[in-house]
Amino acid sequence: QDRLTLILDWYVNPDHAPVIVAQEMGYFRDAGLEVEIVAPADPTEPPKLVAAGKADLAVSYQPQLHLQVHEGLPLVRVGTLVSTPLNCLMVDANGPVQSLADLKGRKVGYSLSGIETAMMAAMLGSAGLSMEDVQMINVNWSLTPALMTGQVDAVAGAFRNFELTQMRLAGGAGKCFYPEEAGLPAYDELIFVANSETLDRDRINRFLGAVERGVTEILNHPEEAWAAFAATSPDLSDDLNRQAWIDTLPRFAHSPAALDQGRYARFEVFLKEAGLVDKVFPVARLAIDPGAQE
Amino acid sequence: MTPLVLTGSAWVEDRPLFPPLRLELATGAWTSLLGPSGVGKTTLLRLIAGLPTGVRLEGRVEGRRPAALMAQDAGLLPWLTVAQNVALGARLRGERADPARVRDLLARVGLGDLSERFPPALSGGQRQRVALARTLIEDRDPVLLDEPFSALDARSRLRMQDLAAELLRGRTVLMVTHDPGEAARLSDRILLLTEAGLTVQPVPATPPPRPMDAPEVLAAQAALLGRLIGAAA
Amino acid sequence: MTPLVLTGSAWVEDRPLFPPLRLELATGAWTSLLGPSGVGKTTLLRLIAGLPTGVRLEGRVEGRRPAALMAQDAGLLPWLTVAQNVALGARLRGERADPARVRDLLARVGLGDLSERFPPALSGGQRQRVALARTLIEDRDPVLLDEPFSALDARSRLRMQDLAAELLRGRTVLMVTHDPGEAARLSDRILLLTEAGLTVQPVPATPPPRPMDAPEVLAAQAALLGRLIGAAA
Amino acid sequence: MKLARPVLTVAALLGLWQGVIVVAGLPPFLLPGPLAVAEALWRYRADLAWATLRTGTEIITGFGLGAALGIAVALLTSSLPRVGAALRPVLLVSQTIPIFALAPILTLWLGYGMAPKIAVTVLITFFPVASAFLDGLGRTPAAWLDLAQVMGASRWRVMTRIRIPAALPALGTGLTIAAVYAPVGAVIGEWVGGSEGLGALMIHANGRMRIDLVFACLVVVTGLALAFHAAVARLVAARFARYG
Amino acid sequence: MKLARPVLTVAALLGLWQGVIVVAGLPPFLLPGPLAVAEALWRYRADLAWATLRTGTEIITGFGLGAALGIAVALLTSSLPRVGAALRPVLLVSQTIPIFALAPILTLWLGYGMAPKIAVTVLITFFPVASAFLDGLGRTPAAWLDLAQVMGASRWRVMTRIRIPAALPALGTGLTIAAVYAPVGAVIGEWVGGSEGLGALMIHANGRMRIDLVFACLVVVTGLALAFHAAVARLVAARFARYG
Ligand SMILES: Nc1ncnc2c1ncn2[C@@H]1O[C@H](COP(=O)(O)OP(=O)(O)OP(=O)(O)O)[C@@H](O)[C@H]1O
Ligand SMILES: Nc1ncnc2c1ncn2[C@@H]1O[C@H](COP(=O)(O)OP(=O)(O)OP(=O)(O)O)[C@@H](O)[C@H]1O
Ligand SMILES: [Mg+2]
Ligand SMILES: [Mg+2]
Repeated sequence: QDRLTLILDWYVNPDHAPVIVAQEMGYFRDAGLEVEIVAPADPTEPPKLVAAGKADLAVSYQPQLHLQVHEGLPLVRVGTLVSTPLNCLMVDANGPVQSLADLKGRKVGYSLSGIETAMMAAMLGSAGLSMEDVQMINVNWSLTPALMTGQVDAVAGAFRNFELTQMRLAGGAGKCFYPEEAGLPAYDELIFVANSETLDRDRINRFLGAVERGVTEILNHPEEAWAAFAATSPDLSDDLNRQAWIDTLPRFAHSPAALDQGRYARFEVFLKEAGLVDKVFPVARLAIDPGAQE
Repeated sequence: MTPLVLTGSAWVEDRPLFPPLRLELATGAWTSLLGPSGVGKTTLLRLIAGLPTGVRLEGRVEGRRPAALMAQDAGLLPWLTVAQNVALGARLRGERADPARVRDLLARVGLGDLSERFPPALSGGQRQRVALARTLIEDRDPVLLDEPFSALDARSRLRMQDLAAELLRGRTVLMVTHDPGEAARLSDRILLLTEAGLTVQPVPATPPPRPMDAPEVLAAQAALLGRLIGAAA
Repeated sequence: MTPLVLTGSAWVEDRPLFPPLRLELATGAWTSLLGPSGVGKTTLLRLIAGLPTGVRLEGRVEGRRPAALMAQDAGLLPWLTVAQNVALGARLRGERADPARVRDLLARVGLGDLSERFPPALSGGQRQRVALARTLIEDRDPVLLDEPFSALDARSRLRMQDLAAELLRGRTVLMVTHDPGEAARLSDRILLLTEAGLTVQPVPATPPPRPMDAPEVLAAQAALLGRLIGAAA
Repeated sequence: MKLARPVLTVAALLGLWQGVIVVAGLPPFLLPGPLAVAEALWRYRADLAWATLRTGTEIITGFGLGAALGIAVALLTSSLPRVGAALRPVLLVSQTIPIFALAPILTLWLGYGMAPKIAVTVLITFFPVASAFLDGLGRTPAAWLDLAQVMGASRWRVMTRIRIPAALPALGTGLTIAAVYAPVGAVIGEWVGGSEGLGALMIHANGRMRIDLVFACLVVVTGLALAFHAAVARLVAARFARYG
Repeated sequence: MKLARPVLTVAALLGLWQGVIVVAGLPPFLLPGPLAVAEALWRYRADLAWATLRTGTEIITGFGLGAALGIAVALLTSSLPRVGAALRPVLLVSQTIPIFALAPILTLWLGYGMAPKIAVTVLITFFPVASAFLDGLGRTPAAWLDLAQVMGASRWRVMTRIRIPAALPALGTGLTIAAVYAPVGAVIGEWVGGSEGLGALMIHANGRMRIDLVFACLVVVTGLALAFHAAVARLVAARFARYG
């Protein structure tokens, strides 16, 4: 059994279902791996720890990966967990904002992600607006409350598979505008990153194989998979998580190791144009297909 | 005015401090209280003043009135000047102290030019005189003095005795002292407290304050000293 | 042993406290220092002990040696028992205080049964006796005593004087006091400090300690009192 | 009778709580009512108990180490003022670094277990202890220092026999303040590295908008803080009463 | 000569900093070296100056209000012990609520301007002030209280003329501790939301992985804390020296 440490991006939630199911069903063991799964409290921490050699893999986000690599962190994407964006711009479904154009003159709350301004600029651009037309407010931890209490008219950085349900359960109704429908290149929301200098392809391939089995299990036997997932922690079996499970299920990468090189190239160019990075890196510095022959 | 009377005995934990006794302060008279160290003189004063003590009184105090008390330690407030310390009583009652009186009294206790000093920069005897002035300025009856002149040289001591006698004339005074000459000069009544109880001692017939070298004072002083040195021996 | 000599004058800010003077402590003798309140007696003691004072000395102290000092305030440590306070010097030097000596000395100052008490539960005179015991137990020469018996009744005062005289025999002692009788009983040499300077006063010819009622003591006492009361008058 | 006051206090607190909700019109997703929180307390009792055990361990260990460090720093600063002056910026820096900047470093050095949480607790508790004790050490009555000097005490013994005992009431002040911060420290510490304990449960619940569970955790943390503060205050009152 | 010590201290700190990096092998994305941070300080000097102005305002206002609140709470608790006992849990709760639970409520009431940041600063600074001052108020020498009683002082005047002045050194302890926490409070307060000030700049930089800028902010915050602490300590030393 080879040991492997994986740091999630956040507490265990349905986004991590394939990993948890693979662990619960013993797929890692079958692949000769003993995987330690660590849930951190702060999502900016895991990539740093992988870069510092304190963990083998971390769950992170594609947009952040670009910034991190440009800042010199020795990181590289080796797999994909959720292969669509989850981020969305959420508004009150019964509120005054029914289209992106309605945002003119309104307040937009955001949570720090590093690319919030670039994302907003692109989305506003698709509706003929610019950053001058809205007031951006950092609301940090409280996206949904800020929206529900009417302090902002929209929030950027909400997760479409979570915050919508959250808002409904809290007695509101949310509506999402999707960045990939409004000028942003599509990207992988959740990815696995490894240290580009020390990564061990063999272990990673075995790991991704087991994750792939987890995804397959979820697709083929959703009820059993849910039961295994929910059993890991009693507070996972509530309405929010059950709904999130259903909403997240179609978004898992069916082939976690597969790499869409164009995606990374397009997003890199997008960030360059938005001024967030100062040059364009070749995809090979950002992402690899660990199964490809070197 | 009802006379001030303390009756009862006092206990430290369960050992007796003094046996049942009756201490009556003759109204308008100066009573001196002498006795060996640790016998309970300060305790008696505090009981009369209504302050907490380390002992349990089995008995009671009748006719208690707001008193002025000069404690055994000067207890000056270090953040107030000498003059402000003297005016403390008035300030604590929200009254206005008369600055002229404060100035006058400070001059009379010999500290006229130290009125703006702070207590830590005073000598022991100067501190005691500030505490004396602070007590004398209080317009109270009774006045309780606990070894008020103990830190003073002979000359200041005589002057302060005269000053106190003058300013407290007609008031009920209880003074604790270890100085038999002082008691003989100033008292209308002298009490001796020992473990055996309270006894009245003879006093010169002349009215106080008496000259320190008057024969009847020297006689009373000698007699008292004899009693003190022989007391419980 | 080189004699201990303080020479110079002292200044408070820019007023003179005492004029240029020469204070020599006769080795092995008991010197008493009297003088009006605030004249600088405590200051002199502290200068000799090498402690900071509120004044500026223009001059110097020669032959200074580690001294034992009993300050004007008892200064007991409230978290130590009476016995521990007496043993403080040894503990502060990392030596072992001899418990038998502590016990013996406490008995001789009349506090044998209070050895486990804490200072806040003592009377003023009891506190002073603890401070005395704490000083007497120190094996030092010179010994500096600042009004060591001021809070004691006549009987304890005599006893403590005898005790100090016995235990400090042969040592260089400088005692500040306001009690002329005390000075007359105990001293080999009596000094009077006034604003005008230091003067030597007559002492009985007999060796100290003298009986308090010996004629030569009474005579010296009376003479001294006269000087004190008349001093700078 | 002895129980009446705490009970009344708790009742008043609950009343205040409900009052704030009603008066300020706070929706349950911002501040749930006492009943909802009580329900969450009961429903998640097992998780909460487990988390409390862990956080409690962190609190006690962190407070112990933090107090020891604070005392050591105060003694060092007070005995060697130059070292103390040089150390002060380091101490202040330790108080101003936000956890998110520190977290990866702590995790790197101390791993994902309890150690980094305890480190954060130590970091938060040592400062008031050091600060208050140092203040106390600097306020020894001059008469006692004179006494020690005349008696020929070494600097070391002046410290151990005079200045430390005289400063114990001030140390007590520092310890009781630190006792309140220790639970806060442990909770914040649970932001570092792996996630177990009340602090972790709390942000976890917050992320899922389980605000009732957030407040249930908060009730437990507050209970811990109250109990810990009361225990330390009582100990300090009992042990340090004579000193100073 | 007067400048020599601070300069030496800073040099020692920089050495320590570089030493930690070298010895612990910390990569620049965890802890950038002094040079990189100095570069960031220079490059972002305009942003930093602006943020400092804002955070500084929050610090001073928050500290002022927090100290006032702490003093008021201590006085109230000390004059009316029953009210104090009832209040204590509320005070402790105020110290144990993490910002993220409070943030939505604070912004609901106070918006995204400076007010919620000041509120957080107040919340963090008032506690050590209240705690230390209250301790001091409870330790008035008995002799002075006796004096006041004999002199017929009202409870109010005993408080204002005796107990408060006697407790000022303890208040000083509380204020100097709080002075260190005030910058921390303002920075944490900026987590509540809004996007101005050093705290906001810091997390923005963190989000963009500009760790050099994060540490540049940190250097500024620490400088502020040092200066503020020194100023308060000096003021306390000058004003409260006679008291107690
Ligand atoms: N810190 C200080 N600043 C200014 N003056 C001071 C300071 N300390 C003492 N003094 C003054 O120095 C003088 C001498 O004080 P000292 O204590 O030596 O007097 P003393 O002769 O011992 O008097 P007493 O018999 O009252 O004890 C006094 O007038 C006092 O006011
Ligand atoms: N808190 C206390 N606990 C126990 N005993 C105490 C306490 N306070 C005082 N005592 C004892 O009570 C006795 C009387 O003390 P008090 O102060 O009245 O004596 P005193 O006659 O004034 O003596 P002195 O002349 O020495 O001032 C003393 O023996 C003292 O030890
Ligand atoms: Mg007495
Ligand atoms: Mg003196």
